[in-house]
Amino acid sequence: MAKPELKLVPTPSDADPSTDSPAQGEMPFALVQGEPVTQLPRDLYIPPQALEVFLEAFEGPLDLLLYLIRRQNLDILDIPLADITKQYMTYIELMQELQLELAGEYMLMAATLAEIKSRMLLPRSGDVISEEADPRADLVRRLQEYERFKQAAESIDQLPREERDTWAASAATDFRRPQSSLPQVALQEMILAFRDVVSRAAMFQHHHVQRERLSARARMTDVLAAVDGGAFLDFMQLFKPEEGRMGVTVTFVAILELMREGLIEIVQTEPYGPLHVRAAQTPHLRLVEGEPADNSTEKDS
Amino acid sequence: MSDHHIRNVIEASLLAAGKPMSISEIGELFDEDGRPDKAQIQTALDALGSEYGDRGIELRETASGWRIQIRQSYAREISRLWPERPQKYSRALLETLALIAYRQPITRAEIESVRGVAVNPNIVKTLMEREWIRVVGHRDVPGHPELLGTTRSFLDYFGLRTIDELPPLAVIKQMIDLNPQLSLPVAEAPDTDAVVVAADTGEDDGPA
Amino acid sequence: MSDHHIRNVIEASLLAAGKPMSISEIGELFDEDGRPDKAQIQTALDALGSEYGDRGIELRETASGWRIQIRQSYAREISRLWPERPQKYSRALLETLALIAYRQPITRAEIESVRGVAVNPNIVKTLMEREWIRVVGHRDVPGHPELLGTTRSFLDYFGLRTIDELPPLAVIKQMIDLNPQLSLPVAEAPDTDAVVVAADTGEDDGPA
Repeated sequence: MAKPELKLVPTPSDADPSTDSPAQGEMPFALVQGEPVTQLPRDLYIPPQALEVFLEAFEGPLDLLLYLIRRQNLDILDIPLADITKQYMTYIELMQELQLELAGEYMLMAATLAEIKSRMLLPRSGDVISEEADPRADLVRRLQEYERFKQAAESIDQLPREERDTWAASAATDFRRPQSSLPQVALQEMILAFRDVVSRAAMFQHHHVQRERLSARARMTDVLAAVDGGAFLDFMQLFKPEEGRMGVTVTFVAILELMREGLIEIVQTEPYGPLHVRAAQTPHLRLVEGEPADNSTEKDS
Repeated sequence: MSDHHIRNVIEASLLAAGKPMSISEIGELFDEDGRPDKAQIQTALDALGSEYGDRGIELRETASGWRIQIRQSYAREISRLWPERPQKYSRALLETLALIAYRQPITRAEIESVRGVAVNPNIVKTLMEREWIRVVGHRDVPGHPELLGTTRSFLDYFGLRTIDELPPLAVIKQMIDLNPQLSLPVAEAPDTDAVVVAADTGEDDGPA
Repeated sequence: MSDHHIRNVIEASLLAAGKPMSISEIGELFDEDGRPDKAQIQTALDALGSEYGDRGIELRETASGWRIQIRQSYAREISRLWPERPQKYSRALLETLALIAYRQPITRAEIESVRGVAVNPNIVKTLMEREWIRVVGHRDVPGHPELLGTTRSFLDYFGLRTIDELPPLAVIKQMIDLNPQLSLPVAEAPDTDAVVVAADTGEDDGPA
């Protein structure tokens, strides 16, 4: 229970003791910390700074109503509607005075109470009454239903639970868990993935379709790897005569392409002297042509 | 396979796993040519549970299987292992959880109609993140609202084997039939009238 | 404080803590007005260790304190708790790898522009850790993005001598053609190798 301490809010002396004194004042209406309390609070005055806390402790209008009923130890089936409505309205007014943001649910409940009250004040003919339920019936049903789950929530909170009442027991394992093996990939899988990505891309990029030779691309990677260290490399070292004419051509095309993309630099210190290649050091080189999108003029239409 | 070996494998596996294990999961740990059957494992579990009788640990069956856990009577000492206090859950969260647990499957709107207040989305989020509740379907009404239900983790966390082990819901007090009095003008005695509630007594009093 | 209680608190705390505990850490768990001294705790630890003599667990002292661990002789059974699951790489990873293989050297931005989605850094990391790809340089554009290429390990793994042994694009185009759903734009240019890459070089093709 979240609110027992609030029953102990002292009645301030400036409150008028004659107001809001419920008719059930004679009977013991609550147990507070084990002590029977036989006197109702004189009114509903709560220090403003406490009210906000007080109201936040309620889970809604049903909860507030239940509190008002339980505080007087009343049977839920036998609500003194006039009193309860009055008290409820007093809380609503307090909330409004304090300009607390009043949840719509509270106002709805106030309206419901007012409606029930007015219906009960209206005289009705006997045959209508026999068909119509007591106007409080639906409210009582809702209150009872809510109270069941309020109690259920408390029961759940009492259940022994992990991390509060019990903990999982575990022991260390010294031996290594079996190393989960790295995923295996079949070449076919990768090719299928490429097929998919290519065809997918083709669907929204109709142009840019052009011929491409794989080997020059791969050779570009090889050349870049060879000059990876940043030092100059003899141009001739990039070529492998044993690859034959085609291989040499491919390497040459790759070098040209890398130069075009500004990825490598070729330096010749004197005319007809040896050529040296290194990875591009100067970012400003061929800045524009290196852009992927600049090749449109060279594309097939 | 000796009973002794079966017991030791069970104890070691439950402690190594640190979470509940079903009997068949336990069985699969044994070498194939010496695998005890379920009855043998159950016997060994019972024996192990008795051995723990006077210890700080206990063997417990929850929704996901058997686990070894700290006995509640040692919670005071063991909780000192962690300086921070265990999380306390708000009443709003517990009430929402209770409605989902006892009334599942249930929509947010149905929770609202019982609690009288809107369901706080953060509460549902927290319960989902804790894996205590999940969406179990959609109600076949306009908008197809989500139906919420509890999970196995929820049962494990609260040490329950099934949802039926939740504490029973309070029984709604039988309404006294006071129809004769209602024929009197109600306004004359508004404070003393008993209330007649129709058609609510056949309701379920426990979790489904 | 009975020896029995001391033993139970020690056992429960070592099993709940999930880490080794020193004797003084254990001592602090007890209520102040019943706290055993270090000698008592040591005695209880020794007794507990003996009790575990023929069990699947054992008590061990490590650098940071005492812990209960699974006995090595049960490693075979207990290892089965963590079955070796054949893992699979995601579609996104395979596509990224394929693009790097076929279009190298290639930047992340270029991969993105083909795949239409951002490159997941974990994918690149996984491929690097697997030593299938590496940074082969930087493109000379603002930001100097890394250029990715495949490695020798990649070739070895897939049984290729050179990258040229990857199926030529024409073959892949045929594969696309054979799949009616995927053939739309490619079918219009059946005599070209249909590869779509924003950063295409425009070089002449030749026999692969």
